[in-house]
Amino acid sequence: MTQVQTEFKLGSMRCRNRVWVASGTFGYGDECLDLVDVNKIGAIVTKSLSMKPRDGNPPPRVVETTGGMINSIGLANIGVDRFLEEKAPFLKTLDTAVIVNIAASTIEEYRAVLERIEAAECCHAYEINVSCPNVKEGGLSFGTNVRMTAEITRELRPLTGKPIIIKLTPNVTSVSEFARAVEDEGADAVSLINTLVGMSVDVKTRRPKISTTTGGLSGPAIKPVALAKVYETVKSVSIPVIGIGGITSVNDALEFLITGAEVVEIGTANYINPNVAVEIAEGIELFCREQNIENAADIIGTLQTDQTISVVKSWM
Amino acid sequence: MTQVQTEFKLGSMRCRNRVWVASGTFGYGDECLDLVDVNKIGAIVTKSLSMKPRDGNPPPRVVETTGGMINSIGLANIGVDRFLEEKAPFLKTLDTAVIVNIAASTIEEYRAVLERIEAAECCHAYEINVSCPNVKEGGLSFGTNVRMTAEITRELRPLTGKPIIIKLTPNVTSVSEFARAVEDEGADAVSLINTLVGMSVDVKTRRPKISTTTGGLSGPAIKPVALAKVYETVKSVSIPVIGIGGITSVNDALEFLITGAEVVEIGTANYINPNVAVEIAEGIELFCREQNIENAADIIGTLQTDQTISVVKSWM
Amino acid sequence: MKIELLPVVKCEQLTATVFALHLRSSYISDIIQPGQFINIKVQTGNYPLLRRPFSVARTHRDVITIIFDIVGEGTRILSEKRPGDTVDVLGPLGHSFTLPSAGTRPVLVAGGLGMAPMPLLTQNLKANGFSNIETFLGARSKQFLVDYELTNVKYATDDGSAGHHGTVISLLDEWLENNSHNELSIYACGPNPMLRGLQELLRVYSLSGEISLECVMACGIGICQGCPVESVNSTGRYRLVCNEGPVFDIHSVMIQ
Amino acid sequence: MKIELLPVVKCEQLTATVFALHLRSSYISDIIQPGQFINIKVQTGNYPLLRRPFSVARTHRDVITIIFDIVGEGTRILSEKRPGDTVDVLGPLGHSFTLPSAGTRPVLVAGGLGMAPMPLLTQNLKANGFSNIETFLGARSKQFLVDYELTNVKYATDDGSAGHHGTVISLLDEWLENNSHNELSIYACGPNPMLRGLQELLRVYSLSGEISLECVMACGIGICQGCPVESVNSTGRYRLVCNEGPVFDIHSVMIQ
Ligand SMILES: Cc1cc2nc3c(=O)[nH]c(=O)nc-3n(C[C@H](O)[C@H](O)[C@H](O)COP(=O)(O)OP(=O)(O)OC[C@H]3O[C@@H](n4cnc5c(N)ncnc54)[C@H](O)[C@@H]3O)c2cc1C
Ligand SMILES: Cc1cc2nc3c(=O)[nH]c(=O)nc-3n(C[C@H](O)[C@H](O)[C@H](O)COP(=O)(O)OP(=O)(O)OC[C@H]3O[C@@H](n4cnc5c(N)ncnc54)[C@H](O)[C@@H]3O)c2cc1C
Ligand SMILES: Cc1cc2nc3c(=O)[nH]c(=O)nc-3n(C[C@H](O)[C@H](O)[C@H](O)COP(=O)(O)O)c2cc1C
Ligand SMILES: Cc1cc2nc3c(=O)[nH]c(=O)nc-3n(C[C@H](O)[C@H](O)[C@H](O)COP(=O)(O)O)c2cc1C
Ligand code: FES
Ligand code: FES
Repeated sequence: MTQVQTEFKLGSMRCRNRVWVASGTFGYGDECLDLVDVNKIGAIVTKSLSMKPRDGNPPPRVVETTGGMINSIGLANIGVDRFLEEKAPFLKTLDTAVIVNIAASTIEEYRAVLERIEAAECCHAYEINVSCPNVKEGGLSFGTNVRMTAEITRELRPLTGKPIIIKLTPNVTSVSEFARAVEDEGADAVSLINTLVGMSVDVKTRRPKISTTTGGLSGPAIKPVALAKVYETVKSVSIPVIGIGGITSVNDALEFLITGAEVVEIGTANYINPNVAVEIAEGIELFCREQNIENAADIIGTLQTDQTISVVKSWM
Repeated sequence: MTQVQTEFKLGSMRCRNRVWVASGTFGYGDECLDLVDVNKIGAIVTKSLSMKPRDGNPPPRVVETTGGMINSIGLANIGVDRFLEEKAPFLKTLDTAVIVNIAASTIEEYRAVLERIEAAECCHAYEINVSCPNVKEGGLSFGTNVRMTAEITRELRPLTGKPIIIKLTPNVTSVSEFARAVEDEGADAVSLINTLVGMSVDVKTRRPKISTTTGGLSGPAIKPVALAKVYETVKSVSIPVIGIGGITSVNDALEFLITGAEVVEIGTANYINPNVAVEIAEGIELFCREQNIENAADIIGTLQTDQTISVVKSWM
Repeated sequence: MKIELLPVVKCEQLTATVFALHLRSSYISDIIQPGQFINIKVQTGNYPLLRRPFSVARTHRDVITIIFDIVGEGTRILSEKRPGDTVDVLGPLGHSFTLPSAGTRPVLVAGGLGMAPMPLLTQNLKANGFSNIETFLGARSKQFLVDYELTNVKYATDDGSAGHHGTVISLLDEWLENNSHNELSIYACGPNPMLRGLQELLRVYSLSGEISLECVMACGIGICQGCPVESVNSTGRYRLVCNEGPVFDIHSVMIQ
Repeated sequence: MKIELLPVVKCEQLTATVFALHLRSSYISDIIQPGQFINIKVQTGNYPLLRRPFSVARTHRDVITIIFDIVGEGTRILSEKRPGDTVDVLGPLGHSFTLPSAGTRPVLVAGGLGMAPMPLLTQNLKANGFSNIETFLGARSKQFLVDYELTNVKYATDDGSAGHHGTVISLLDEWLENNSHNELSIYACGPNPMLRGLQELLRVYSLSGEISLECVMACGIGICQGCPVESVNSTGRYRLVCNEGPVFDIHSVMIQ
């Protein structure tokens, strides 16, 4: 069989393959060069950047749970200035797509960060992390308010011709409502899921295991939830859906593609093996070759559900 | 030290201890008599009962995931008539509290089931499963609609003097909003969480691993989510909160009690060891004895959070 | 039924991926009936989470044996058990095969690891005076045939590498054509496609029989409702494989 | 740093719960420096999920050794490794202790399993001509003292069951009172309360020193930001234990 087609295009961005590394789980792309040929990754999504550097939360910031981990990093990042100075020049030398993930506590800050990065021409797309506390509304997350999520998209859309991906939070009743809202405002894609709100307690000390009491749950434990949210979303929008959550193997990634995700992002699994995205990308290629699939795109959305089972017959 | 006090009272119901078995994970209480002295369980919550018997969903109905399982039982149950005939007489002989869990697809059905059970005087309290598809609103779950959830509570409240516990679904943006709404309508307690929506795909066949595509995720994987939802809820209501989700050990149960749950329910863990609730109850007693705690109630809500960490400084 | 921590007597490798695990339990060995199963928590902790069901393949004094294939993490972990380890077992569970009435001829039909309950059934039949057992054993290929303490076996392989070239059902078909159908007691276990084939074959010959079904289980004891099989002519639409089965009259269920 | 599957040479039990695991890696044994660590995936699959960090305790030719205590599932699984098994290792990671300048006297202070990096440090100091090493080793009680390839050791136990009755810090305090403080190079590792005690003691004596910190880590390589320690006088508020440490100047960090 001839070469398997693995390329993915989103507007002006071309990615070698459909396996990306998720924000906050691969630093700024220059930390693991000993372990990974980063040019084999479909796209590198940076740690969330805010305008000013952020120290992040007090320790402890991470704790392992069954099949997962909770984190409370507090968006620790080096800020736009240092990013442009210290990281962007290296990222520009790469032969892979770079997606800057943006976090902010006001809409103005989202705008300002995007404008600075856009002016520096150092990336191929933006991923907007809306799971950030909105300081103007008492710290409630932008991402759990559909109006605010739409507004961020509306404000950012005119500022760039590059693709804008809105990264949705799963901590809402209906994630597809959010996906539709940002699609209407011109988002090029949605990525999901960000972490689930989770908590763990140290019974000996009677204190939470992370300093902020609750944090974000990630890892294989949440994969079923992520897959269900992706399934809900692909049925509701026509822009590409990027699947994230608990992916550690080729099989996991294929589950998301079959369900309808155009791309997957690998998060927590990078902590165990920073080369895992490359290995998964190669595994998907092998799967295609074995199954005589010419283009990885042909896997996407091929889930066969039983139509005779009515919707009202819910699973409860 | 003298005997540890483990009793828990909710209105007219007295429970020997604070460890119950969760609905759908202990049948009707008469299946495991070889394995468990059921009189040592704090309370037995029955499988959800509907008016008519329900066959449930086509197979496959269960699949294991990392640290959890997805189920799509489809509320298979024997219906009120057979319950009263075949199960209630046995349950009445027990020296432990019995809580009938009710599921329905219309508000009228909720009423009708409760009235039938109430007339038969065969239980000490009701737990209302609101995670059921509402046939009148196109199959959307009652439990994701705060107005409907409140209405169910309002309708049922006058029908019994026994405690009514509303069992909340975690698949909403703000579970505490639901807890407050049912508290306002006179619910005696809330229990949470029911299962998270989850999904799993068989890559070989490209079919969902359970017949209804999505199902309910339970087990240790969801414990962090359950704990966070309980934490959110105990801060918002003054009625007792009953913690459920992924509890498999004494340590897990203590995490919930410390966080503020008055009682815990054990679900999936019963499938591995039907005696686990009894073992956890005994473990909590031992913990109290070792720590010189006279009444298990003194553990509840003793979580020490760091007040210097501001709320706006979120965990993202 | 009981939950016991059973000492591992031996873990024996039978083929590349098939193992026989011998466990000590006088409780189970005393009361187990052919077709019944045990539910094993392969290691402590939450991974894998659920128990794994296995037919008891034979007993010898106070030792019970299961025969299993490595298909995932649970069976891989089981295959690494050594004398000195213990295994957490819930059992015995489920309904057994019904012993034939005197004078009938037992016919055992197994595909792949569906052979697992057959040695115990054979043991039992012999103990009850049945010496005329016919066993039909099929597999994809020679190296997948697991002939463990079976009697009077006829083999079938999909690729013809041993015995009859074809499925075990076609082998049985041939045999039925050339033998009297009077007073046969047919017992079968194997993958669902094989059992469906058998169901059809027996319908053609107007024969009855018992099959042991497999399906994914969460509890194994009737409390989760997770293991339904669609039934023919019963009050409800489904029956539970774990506690109404795993052995069913072959014509009473719709094999998926 | 590299990810390698390392063959297990031996798993040696040192005390009731402490083990020495010997692994073969010429790559790591060639370049490892005292105080650096490796990050181990204790078994395949998703449980436990994250790697577990361990100081390298010594090297011998191409064999590296870690010394660990069973505190949870990960270390329990590690303790069951046998020759023939392999272990998935990422390393070496982190910054090492700084070797003292010639003429100074190395003082090693360890509490409990904080002794783990000390044998390699001792090896290294000796190889660099330091023969006058002083080692202070403390534990709760005699049976928790793990004296593995250490030199010139003075013991302290909280319950007085061996050596000095009291903490290792009070033992060091006594020693400092009776000895010259000139040209000491202090290296310490142990639980945070001990390190806080040491920090205060050294402040009193106006001495400097290096400590190796432990904290929960998700990645071990600087990509998760999960392992901050509050720092004194640095640009940002925090430094990362995994790749800016685990060895820090004792007066540069706020020990939690
Ligand atoms: C009553 C009964 C008796 C059984 N007896 C035997 C036996 O004697 N010997 C034997 O080798 N196997 C037997 N099985 C099947 C055995 O239980 C599974 O192979 C085992 O649970 C797989 O565990 P795992 O963790 O290795 O694989 P997993 O990782 O759980 O699964 C691997 C693959 O096996 C499938 N599978 C998982 N559980 C089951 C199941 N319960 N039934 C069928 N397929 C399953 C999965 O869908 C998946 O494709 C029996 C099953 C039942 C229900
Ligand atoms: C740089 C570094 C070097 C280390 N070197 C050694 C060593 O040489 N020998 C040794 O025995 N241990 C060492 N540790 C600690 C070791 O990593 C933990 O004991 C181990 O990860 C526990 O794994 P577990 O699965 O057995 O326990 P878990 O079930 O994960 O946890 C059990 C208990 O240990 C605590 N714990 C878990 N991880 C850590 C951690 N990284 N640091 C501190 N406490 C933790 C948990 O909070 C919990 O209370 C080191 C840690 C670090 C960061
Ligand atoms: C430690 C940690 C830090 C993270 N930081 C960010 C971040 O800065 N911005 C963001 O959008 N998502 C962040 N995430 C979320 C991940 O990108 C991803 O959405 C989530 O972890 C689910 O995927 P996983 O289960 O594969 O990890 C972080 C996750 C972890 C575990
Ligand atoms: C197979 C299965 C069936 C269940 N059936 C019911 C049910 O009938 N009614 C109900 O309110 N909850 C039902 N539940 C939810 C449990 O009672 C519990 O809320 C949930 O599983 C989370 O707890 P766990 O993680 O301890 O299992 C069921 C759960 C499982 C796994
Ligand atoms: S496996 Fe639970 S009812 Fe059969
Ligand atoms: S452990 Fe991940 S940054 Fe240090």
